[in-house]
Amino acid sequence: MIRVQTEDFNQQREYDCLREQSSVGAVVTFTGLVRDMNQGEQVAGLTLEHYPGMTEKSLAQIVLQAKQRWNILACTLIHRVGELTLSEQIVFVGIATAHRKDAFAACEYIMDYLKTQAPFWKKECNSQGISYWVDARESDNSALDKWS
Amino acid sequence: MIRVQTEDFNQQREYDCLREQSSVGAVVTFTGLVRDMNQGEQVAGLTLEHYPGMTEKSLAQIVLQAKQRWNILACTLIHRVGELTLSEQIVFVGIATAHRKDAFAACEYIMDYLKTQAPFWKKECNSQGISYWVDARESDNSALDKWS
Amino acid sequence: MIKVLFFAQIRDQLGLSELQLPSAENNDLTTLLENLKLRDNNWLSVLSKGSLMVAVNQTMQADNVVLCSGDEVAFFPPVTGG
Amino acid sequence: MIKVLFFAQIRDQLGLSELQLPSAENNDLTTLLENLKLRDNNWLSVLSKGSLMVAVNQTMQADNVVLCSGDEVAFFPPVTGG
Repeated sequence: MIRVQTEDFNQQREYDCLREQSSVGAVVTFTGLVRDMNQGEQVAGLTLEHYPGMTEKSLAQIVLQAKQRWNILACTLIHRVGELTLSEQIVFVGIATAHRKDAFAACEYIMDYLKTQAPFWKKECNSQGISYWVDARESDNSALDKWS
Repeated sequence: MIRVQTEDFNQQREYDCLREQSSVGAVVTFTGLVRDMNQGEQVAGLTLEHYPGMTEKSLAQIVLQAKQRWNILACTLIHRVGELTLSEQIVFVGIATAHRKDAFAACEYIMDYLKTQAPFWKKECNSQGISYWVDARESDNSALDKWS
Repeated sequence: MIKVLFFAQIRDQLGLSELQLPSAENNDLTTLLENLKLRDNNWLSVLSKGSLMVAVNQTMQADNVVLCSGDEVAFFPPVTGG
Repeated sequence: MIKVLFFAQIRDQLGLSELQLPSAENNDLTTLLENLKLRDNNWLSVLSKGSLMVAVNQTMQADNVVLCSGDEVAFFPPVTGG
Protein backbone atom coordinates (compact mmCIF):
# COMPACT_ATOMS: atom_id res chain seq x y z
CA MET A 1 0.00 0.00 0.00
CA ILE A 2 1.47 3.33 -1.12
CA ARG A 3 0.18 6.76 -0.09
CA VAL A 4 1.32 10.33 -0.78
CA GLN A 5 -0.57 12.66 1.53
CA THR A 6 -0.54 15.95 3.42
CA GLU A 7 -2.10 14.38 6.56
CA ASP A 8 -0.06 12.81 9.33
CA PHE A 9 -0.09 9.02 9.85
CA ASN A 10 -0.35 6.76 12.88
CA GLN A 11 2.45 4.30 13.66
CA GLN A 12 0.20 1.85 15.54
CA ARG A 13 -2.42 1.71 12.79
CA GLU A 14 0.18 1.00 10.10
CA TYR A 15 1.96 -1.55 12.29
CA ASP A 16 -1.31 -3.36 13.08
CA CYS A 17 -2.07 -3.72 9.35
CA LEU A 18 1.40 -5.07 8.64
CA ARG A 19 1.24 -7.82 11.29
CA GLU A 20 -2.22 -9.10 10.40
CA GLN A 21 -1.23 -12.33 8.61
CA SER A 22 -0.35 -15.27 10.87
CA SER A 23 2.70 -16.08 8.75
CA VAL A 24 4.37 -12.79 9.75
CA GLY A 25 7.38 -13.36 12.01
CA ALA A 26 9.14 -10.00 11.61
CA VAL A 27 8.06 -6.39 11.11
CA VAL A 28 10.60 -3.63 10.45
CA THR A 29 9.46 -0.02 10.30
CA PHE A 30 11.34 3.11 9.34
CA THR A 31 10.05 6.58 10.13
CA GLY A 32 11.76 9.77 8.97
CA LEU A 33 11.17 12.91 11.04
CA VAL A 34 11.92 16.63 10.68
CA ARG A 35 15.01 17.04 12.88
CA ASP A 36 16.25 20.28 14.39
CA MET A 37 19.66 20.36 12.65
CA ASN A 38 20.42 19.72 8.98
CA GLN A 39 23.58 20.56 7.05
CA GLY A 40 24.59 22.98 9.82
CA GLU A 41 21.29 24.90 9.94
CA GLN A 42 18.89 25.15 12.88
CA VAL A 43 15.67 23.93 11.24
CA ALA A 44 12.23 25.26 12.22
CA GLY A 45 10.20 23.41 9.57
CA LEU A 46 10.08 22.45 5.94
CA THR A 47 7.93 22.31 2.83
CA LEU A 48 7.87 19.15 0.75
CA GLU A 49 7.26 19.62 -2.95
CA HIS A 50 6.68 16.67 -5.26
CA TYR A 51 5.90 15.82 -8.89
CA PRO A 52 2.33 14.47 -8.77
CA GLY A 53 1.86 11.43 -10.98
CA MET A 54 5.53 10.59 -11.19
CA THR A 55 5.79 10.32 -7.40
CA GLU A 56 3.29 7.45 -7.17
CA LYS A 57 4.81 5.78 -10.23
CA SER A 58 8.35 5.88 -8.90
CA LEU A 59 7.33 4.68 -5.42
CA ALA A 60 5.39 1.78 -6.97
CA GLN A 61 8.46 0.86 -9.03
CA ILE A 62 10.73 0.89 -5.96
CA VAL A 63 8.32 -1.32 -3.97
CA LEU A 64 7.98 -3.71 -6.93
CA GLN A 65 11.76 -4.08 -7.14
CA ALA A 66 11.92 -4.85 -3.42
CA LYS A 67 9.18 -7.47 -3.77
CA GLN A 68 11.08 -9.16 -6.61
CA ARG A 69 14.17 -9.32 -4.44
CA TRP A 70 12.84 -10.42 -1.04
CA ASN A 71 9.93 -12.45 0.33
CA ILE A 72 7.62 -9.68 1.49
CA LEU A 73 4.26 -10.52 3.09
CA ALA A 74 3.09 -6.91 3.48
CA CYS A 75 4.56 -3.50 2.66
CA THR A 76 3.38 0.02 3.47
CA LEU A 77 4.97 3.20 2.15
CA ILE A 78 3.67 6.64 3.10
CA HIS A 79 5.28 9.97 2.15
CA ARG A 80 3.91 13.32 3.22
CA VAL A 81 3.95 16.52 1.16
CA GLY A 82 3.28 20.15 2.07
CA GLU A 83 4.26 22.06 5.20
CA LEU A 84 5.81 20.21 8.15
CA THR A 85 7.06 21.54 11.47
CA LEU A 86 9.86 20.34 13.76
CA SER A 87 9.69 16.66 14.82
CA GLU A 88 6.80 15.90 12.46
CA GLN A 89 6.70 12.58 10.60
CA ILE A 90 7.78 12.75 6.93
CA VAL A 91 7.95 9.19 5.68
CA PHE A 92 7.01 5.68 6.82
CA VAL A 93 8.18 2.36 5.40
CA GLY A 94 6.91 -0.83 7.02
CA ILE A 95 7.78 -4.37 5.93
CA ALA A 96 6.35 -7.67 7.19
CA THR A 97 8.15 -10.94 6.40
CA ALA A 98 8.62 -14.43 7.81
CA HIS A 99 12.31 -13.82 8.65
CA ARG A 100 14.01 -10.69 9.96
CA LYS A 101 16.79 -10.48 7.38
CA ASP A 102 14.34 -9.88 4.52
CA ALA A 103 12.46 -7.22 6.49
CA PHE A 104 15.59 -5.23 7.36
CA ALA A 105 16.97 -5.43 3.83
CA ALA A 106 13.73 -4.54 2.03
CA CYS A 107 13.01 -1.61 4.36
CA GLU A 108 16.47 -0.09 3.95
CA TYR A 109 16.45 -0.75 0.20
CA ILE A 110 13.16 1.13 -0.24
CA MET A 111 14.47 4.11 1.74
CA ASP A 112 17.77 4.18 -0.15
CA TYR A 113 15.99 4.21 -3.52
CA LEU A 114 13.31 6.65 -2.39
CA LYS A 115 16.06 9.08 -1.31
CA THR A 116 17.61 9.15 -4.78
CA GLN A 117 14.79 8.22 -7.21
CA ALA A 118 11.47 9.57 -5.95
CA PRO A 119 10.67 13.16 -7.01
CA PHE A 120 10.36 14.96 -3.66
CA TRP A 121 12.21 18.16 -2.80
CA LYS A 122 12.64 19.70 0.64
CA LYS A 123 12.68 23.44 1.25
CA GLU A 124 13.75 24.08 4.82
CA CYS A 125 12.96 27.11 6.93
CA ASN A 126 15.60 27.99 9.55
CA SER A 127 15.11 29.61 12.96
CA GLN A 128 15.62 33.09 11.39
CA GLY A 129 12.69 32.45 9.05
CA ILE A 130 14.89 32.07 5.96
CA SER A 131 13.86 29.40 3.43
CA TYR A 132 16.31 27.49 1.23
CA TRP A 133 16.28 24.30 -0.84
CA VAL A 134 18.03 21.35 0.79
CA ASP A 135 21.07 20.02 -1.09
CA ALA A 136 21.16 16.38 -2.10
CA ARG A 137 23.65 14.35 -0.03
CA GLU A 138 26.41 12.43 -1.77
CA SER A 139 26.02 9.75 0.95
CA ASP A 140 22.51 9.04 -0.38
CA ASN A 141 23.93 8.15 -3.77
CA SER A 142 26.69 5.99 -2.35
CA ALA A 143 24.11 4.17 -0.17
CA LEU A 144 22.87 2.51 -3.39
CA ASP A 145 26.19 0.74 -3.93
CA LYS A 146 25.37 -1.97 -1.40
CA TRP A 147 22.38 -3.15 -3.49
CA SER A 148 24.22 -3.67 -6.78
CA MET B 1 15.93 1.10 28.11
CA ILE B 2 15.92 -2.69 28.44
CA ARG B 3 13.01 -4.79 29.72
CA VAL B 4 12.41 -8.53 30.13
CA GLN B 5 8.74 -9.09 30.88
CA THR B 6 5.78 -11.45 30.61
CA GLU B 7 3.37 -8.61 29.68
CA ASP B 8 2.76 -7.52 26.11
CA PHE B 9 4.05 -4.13 24.90
CA ASN B 10 2.58 -1.31 22.83
CA GLN B 11 4.26 -0.26 19.56
CA GLN B 12 2.95 3.31 19.66
CA ARG B 13 4.06 3.93 23.24
CA GLU B 14 7.59 2.70 22.54
CA TYR B 15 7.79 4.62 19.27
CA ASP B 16 6.58 7.84 20.94
CA CYS B 17 9.35 7.57 23.56
CA LEU B 18 11.99 6.99 20.89
CA ARG B 19 11.08 10.07 18.83
CA GLU B 20 10.90 12.51 21.75
CA GLN B 21 14.18 14.37 21.17
CA SER B 22 14.10 17.07 18.47
CA SER B 23 17.43 15.85 17.05
CA VAL B 24 15.86 12.52 16.00
CA GLY B 25 15.62 12.22 12.22
CA ALA B 26 15.16 8.45 11.90
CA VAL B 27 13.45 5.73 13.93
CA VAL B 28 13.81 2.05 12.99
CA THR B 29 11.83 -0.58 14.87
CA PHE B 30 11.97 -4.35 14.72
CA THR B 31 9.23 -6.54 16.15
CA GLY B 32 9.42 -10.32 16.28
CA LEU B 33 6.12 -12.24 16.33
CA VAL B 34 5.05 -15.85 16.88
CA ARG B 35 4.44 -17.06 13.31
CA ASP B 36 2.30 -20.01 12.29
CA MET B 37 5.06 -22.07 10.62
CA ASN B 38 8.56 -22.77 11.93
CA GLN B 39 11.05 -25.39 10.74
CA GLY B 40 8.20 -27.24 8.98
CA GLU B 41 5.84 -27.36 11.99
CA GLN B 42 2.40 -25.75 12.29
CA VAL B 43 2.88 -23.66 15.42
CA ALA B 44 0.07 -22.99 17.92
CA GLY B 45 2.13 -21.17 20.55
CA LEU B 46 5.36 -21.18 22.47
CA THR B 47 6.96 -20.87 25.89
CA LEU B 48 9.99 -18.66 26.32
CA GLU B 49 12.42 -19.71 29.03
CA HIS B 50 15.34 -17.51 30.04
CA TYR B 51 18.25 -17.30 32.49
CA PRO B 52 17.24 -14.53 34.89
CA GLY B 53 20.14 -12.24 35.75
CA MET B 54 22.24 -13.26 32.77
CA THR B 55 19.52 -12.20 30.36
CA GLU B 56 19.57 -8.57 31.47
CA LYS B 57 23.36 -8.58 31.62
CA SER B 58 23.78 -9.93 28.09
CA LEU B 59 21.16 -7.58 26.61
CA ALA B 60 22.86 -4.59 28.30
CA GLN B 61 26.19 -5.70 26.82
CA ILE B 62 24.73 -5.98 23.31
CA VAL B 63 23.14 -2.52 23.52
CA LEU B 64 26.41 -1.05 24.87
CA GLN B 65 28.33 -2.50 21.92
CA ALA B 66 25.82 -0.98 19.49
CA LYS B 67 26.12 2.43 21.20
CA GLN B 68 29.90 2.30 20.89
CA ARG B 69 29.59 1.58 17.19
CA TRP B 70 26.86 3.98 16.05
CA ASN B 71 25.47 7.38 17.05
CA ILE B 72 22.33 6.34 18.90
CA LEU B 73 20.03 8.97 20.43
CA ALA B 74 17.60 6.50 22.02
CA CYS B 75 17.33 2.71 22.18
CA THR B 76 14.60 0.43 23.52
CA LEU B 77 14.88 -3.34 23.80
CA ILE B 78 12.03 -5.47 25.15
CA HIS B 79 11.96 -9.28 25.26
CA ARG B 80 9.03 -11.25 26.57
CA VAL B 81 9.21 -14.53 28.50
CA GLY B 82 6.58 -17.11 29.42
CA GLU B 83 3.66 -18.41 27.36
CA LEU B 84 2.83 -16.79 24.01
CA THR B 85 0.14 -17.66 21.49
CA LEU B 86 0.07 -17.35 17.70
CA SER B 87 0.83 -13.84 16.32
CA GLU B 88 1.82 -12.47 19.72
CA GLN B 89 4.71 -10.05 20.04
CA ILE B 90 7.99 -11.60 21.29
CA VAL B 91 10.66 -8.93 20.97
CA PHE B 92 10.95 -5.22 20.20
CA VAL B 93 14.06 -3.26 19.24
CA GLY B 94 13.68 0.46 18.53
CA ILE B 95 16.50 2.82 17.59
CA ALA B 96 16.41 6.60 17.17
CA THR B 97 19.25 8.39 15.40
CA ALA B 98 19.93 11.53 13.36
CA HIS B 99 20.55 9.55 10.15
CA ARG B 100 18.83 6.42 8.84
CA LYS B 101 21.93 4.34 8.16
CA ASP B 102 22.88 4.22 11.85
CA ALA B 103 19.33 3.29 12.88
CA PHE B 104 19.06 0.37 10.43
CA ALA B 105 22.52 -0.96 11.28
CA ALA B 106 22.16 -0.70 15.07
CA CYS B 107 18.70 -2.31 15.05
CA GLU B 108 19.80 -5.29 12.94
CA TYR B 109 23.05 -5.64 14.92
CA ILE B 110 21.15 -5.87 18.22
CA MET B 111 18.79 -8.52 16.81
CA ASP B 112 21.66 -10.54 15.30
CA TYR B 113 23.54 -10.61 18.61
CA LEU B 114 20.42 -11.20 20.69
CA LYS B 115 19.63 -14.24 18.53
CA THR B 116 22.98 -15.88 19.30
CA GLN B 117 24.12 -14.42 22.65
CA ALA B 118 21.10 -13.76 24.88
CA PRO B 119 19.99 -16.73 27.02
CA PHE B 120 16.41 -17.29 25.81
CA TRP B 121 15.06 -20.66 24.68
CA LYS B 122 11.84 -21.31 22.77
CA LYS B 123 9.70 -24.38 23.33
CA GLU B 124 7.05 -24.54 20.62
CA CYS B 125 3.69 -26.23 20.78
CA ASN B 126 2.34 -27.52 17.46
CA SER B 127 -1.26 -27.83 16.31
CA GLN B 128 -1.41 -31.42 17.68
CA GLY B 129 -0.51 -30.15 21.15
CA ILE B 130 3.03 -31.59 21.07
CA SER B 131 5.78 -29.49 22.65
CA TYR B 132 9.42 -29.50 21.49
CA TRP B 133 12.46 -27.27 21.89
CA VAL B 134 13.26 -25.13 18.86
CA ASP B 135 16.62 -25.85 17.21
CA ALA B 136 19.10 -23.01 16.79
CA ARG B 137 19.44 -21.89 13.17
CA GLU B 138 22.83 -21.91 11.50
CA SER B 139 21.77 -18.76 9.60
CA ASP B 140 21.65 -16.91 12.92
CA ASN B 141 25.32 -17.63 13.51
CA SER B 142 26.33 -16.68 9.99
CA ALA B 143 24.36 -13.41 10.34
CA LEU B 144 27.10 -12.22 12.72
CA ASP B 145 29.73 -12.34 9.97
CA LYS B 146 28.61 -9.01 8.51
CA TRP B 147 29.52 -7.17 11.73
CA SER B 148 33.13 -8.38 12.02
CA MET C 1 2.98 19.68 -28.55
CA ILE C 2 5.33 18.56 -25.78
CA LYS C 3 4.57 19.53 -22.19
CA VAL C 4 7.69 20.65 -20.28
CA LEU C 5 7.68 20.90 -16.47
CA PHE C 6 10.21 22.39 -14.02
CA PHE C 7 10.42 21.64 -10.29
CA ALA C 8 12.04 23.02 -7.13
CA GLN C 9 15.23 25.13 -7.62
CA ILE C 10 15.07 24.72 -11.41
CA ARG C 11 11.57 26.19 -11.48
CA ASP C 12 12.56 29.02 -9.13
CA GLN C 13 15.66 29.88 -11.16
CA LEU C 14 13.77 29.87 -14.47
CA GLY C 15 10.73 31.62 -12.96
CA LEU C 16 8.50 29.16 -14.79
CA SER C 17 6.82 25.89 -13.89
CA GLU C 18 5.44 24.73 -17.24
CA LEU C 19 5.57 25.41 -20.97
CA GLN C 20 4.46 23.79 -24.23
CA LEU C 21 6.89 23.24 -27.11
CA PRO C 22 6.13 22.15 -30.71
CA SER C 23 7.07 18.50 -31.17
CA ALA C 24 8.35 19.02 -34.73
CA GLU C 25 11.36 21.08 -33.57
CA ASN C 26 11.92 18.97 -30.44
CA ASN C 27 11.90 15.41 -31.66
CA ASP C 28 14.33 14.11 -29.08
CA LEU C 29 15.37 15.00 -25.54
CA THR C 30 18.82 16.33 -26.45
CA THR C 31 17.39 18.67 -29.09
CA LEU C 32 14.69 19.92 -26.72
CA LEU C 33 17.26 20.65 -24.01
CA GLU C 34 19.56 22.45 -26.49
CA ASN C 35 16.63 24.55 -27.72
CA LEU C 36 15.78 25.59 -24.15
CA LYS C 37 19.41 26.56 -23.45
CA LEU C 38 19.31 28.94 -26.43
CA ARG C 39 16.61 31.05 -24.78
CA ASP C 40 19.07 33.19 -22.78
CA ASN C 41 22.08 33.01 -20.48
CA ASN C 42 20.01 32.20 -17.41
CA TRP C 43 18.36 29.21 -19.13
CA LEU C 44 21.77 28.13 -20.44
CA SER C 45 23.31 28.25 -16.97
CA VAL C 46 20.39 26.62 -15.09
CA LEU C 47 20.00 23.76 -17.59
CA SER C 48 23.75 23.12 -17.95
CA LYS C 49 24.21 21.84 -14.39
CA GLY C 50 25.72 18.37 -14.25
CA SER C 51 23.27 17.43 -11.52
CA LEU C 52 20.16 18.21 -13.66
CA MET C 53 17.69 15.31 -13.68
CA VAL C 54 15.23 14.57 -16.49
CA ALA C 55 12.07 12.47 -16.66
CA VAL C 56 10.10 11.65 -19.81
CA ASN C 57 6.51 10.59 -19.20
CA GLN C 58 7.31 10.38 -15.49
CA THR C 59 10.22 7.97 -15.86
CA MET C 60 13.79 9.07 -15.15
CA GLN C 61 16.06 9.19 -18.22
CA ALA C 62 19.83 8.97 -18.28
CA ASP C 63 20.21 9.02 -22.10
CA ASN C 64 18.63 10.68 -25.11
CA VAL C 65 15.14 9.48 -26.12
CA VAL C 66 12.83 10.20 -29.05
CA LEU C 67 9.92 12.55 -28.23
CA CYS C 68 6.41 12.60 -29.73
CA SER C 69 3.50 14.99 -29.44
CA GLY C 70 1.74 14.47 -26.10
CA ASP C 71 4.93 13.51 -24.23
CA GLU C 72 5.67 15.08 -20.86
CA VAL C 73 9.27 16.14 -20.11
CA ALA C 74 10.31 17.28 -16.63
CA PHE C 75 13.55 18.91 -15.45
CA PHE C 76 14.46 18.99 -11.78
CA PRO C 77 17.38 19.01 -9.32
CA PRO C 78 18.52 15.89 -7.41
CA VAL C 79 15.69 14.69 -5.20
CA THR C 80 15.77 15.24 -1.42
CA GLY C 81 12.69 13.51 0.00
CA GLY C 82 12.48 10.86 2.69
CA MET D 1 30.63 -24.32 46.90
CA ILE D 2 29.99 -23.70 43.21
CA LYS D 3 26.41 -23.29 42.01
CA VAL D 4 25.72 -25.15 38.76
CA LEU D 5 22.62 -24.40 36.65
CA PHE D 6 21.09 -26.21 33.66
CA PHE D 7 18.60 -24.72 31.18
CA ALA D 8 16.19 -25.83 28.45
CA GLN D 9 16.96 -29.21 26.77
CA ILE D 10 20.05 -29.74 28.94
CA ARG D 11 17.93 -29.45 32.11
CA ASP D 12 15.23 -31.72 30.68
CA GLN D 13 17.74 -34.37 29.61
CA LEU D 14 19.55 -34.33 32.98
CA GLY D 15 16.29 -34.06 34.92
CA LEU D 16 17.89 -31.43 37.14
CA SER D 17 17.97 -27.63 37.11
CA GLU D 18 20.53 -26.88 39.81
CA LEU D 19 23.20 -28.46 41.99
CA GLN D 20 26.02 -27.41 44.31
CA LEU D 21 29.56 -28.74 43.91
CA PRO D 22 32.53 -28.37 46.27
CA SER D 23 34.97 -25.81 44.89
CA ALA D 24 38.04 -27.74 46.05
CA GLU D 25 37.50 -30.57 43.54
CA ASN D 26 36.23 -28.23 40.79
CA ASN D 27 38.82 -25.49 40.62
CA ASP D 28 38.40 -24.81 36.93
CA LEU D 29 35.67 -25.14 34.31
CA THR D 30 37.25 -28.08 32.45
CA THR D 31 37.63 -30.10 35.67
CA LEU D 32 34.07 -29.34 36.76
CA LEU D 33 32.70 -30.46 33.38
CA GLU D 34 34.79 -33.67 33.42
CA ASN D 35 33.56 -34.46 36.94
CA LEU D 36 29.94 -34.04 35.83
CA LYS D 37 30.47 -36.32 32.83
CA LEU D 38 31.69 -39.08 35.19
CA ARG D 39 28.28 -39.24 36.90
CA ASP D 40 26.78 -41.68 34.37
CA ASN D 41 26.34 -42.32 30.65
CA ASN D 42 23.42 -39.89 30.33
CA TRP D 43 25.44 -37.03 31.87
CA LEU D 44 28.38 -37.97 29.65
CA SER D 45 26.27 -37.91 26.50
CA VAL D 46 24.31 -34.71 27.34
CA LEU D 47 27.41 -32.72 28.35
CA SER D 48 29.55 -33.96 25.44
CA LYS D 49 27.54 -32.15 22.76
CA GLY D 50 29.65 -29.83 20.64
CA SER D 51 26.92 -27.23 20.77
CA LEU D 52 26.91 -27.03 24.61
CA MET D 53 27.21 -23.43 25.83
CA VAL D 54 28.70 -22.40 29.18
CA ALA D 55 28.46 -19.23 31.22
CA VAL D 56 30.45 -18.42 34.36
CA ASN D 57 28.95 -15.73 36.57
CA GLN D 58 26.47 -14.98 33.78
CA THR D 59 29.09 -14.33 31.12
CA MET D 60 29.54 -16.71 28.18
CA GLN D 61 32.86 -18.61 28.17
CA ALA D 62 34.63 -20.15 25.20
CA ASP D 63 37.74 -21.34 27.09
CA ASN D 64 38.66 -22.80 30.43
CA VAL D 65 38.53 -20.46 33.45
CA VAL D 66 39.53 -20.76 37.12
CA LEU D 67 36.58 -21.25 39.51
CA CYS D 68 36.23 -20.09 43.12
CA SER D 69 33.69 -20.75 45.84
CA GLY D 70 30.57 -18.66 45.18
CA ASP D 71 30.90 -18.81 41.39
CA GLU D 72 27.85 -19.62 39.28
CA VAL D 73 28.31 -21.96 36.30
CA ALA D 74 25.51 -22.54 33.78
CA PHE D 75 25.19 -25.09 30.99
CA PHE D 76 22.67 -24.65 28.20
CA PRO D 77 21.98 -25.37 24.52
CA PRO D 78 22.38 -22.73 21.76
CA VAL D 79 19.99 -19.85 22.42
CA THR D 80 16.81 -19.43 20.36
CA GLY D 81 15.15 -16.20 21.54
CA GLY D 82 14.17 -13.18 19.50
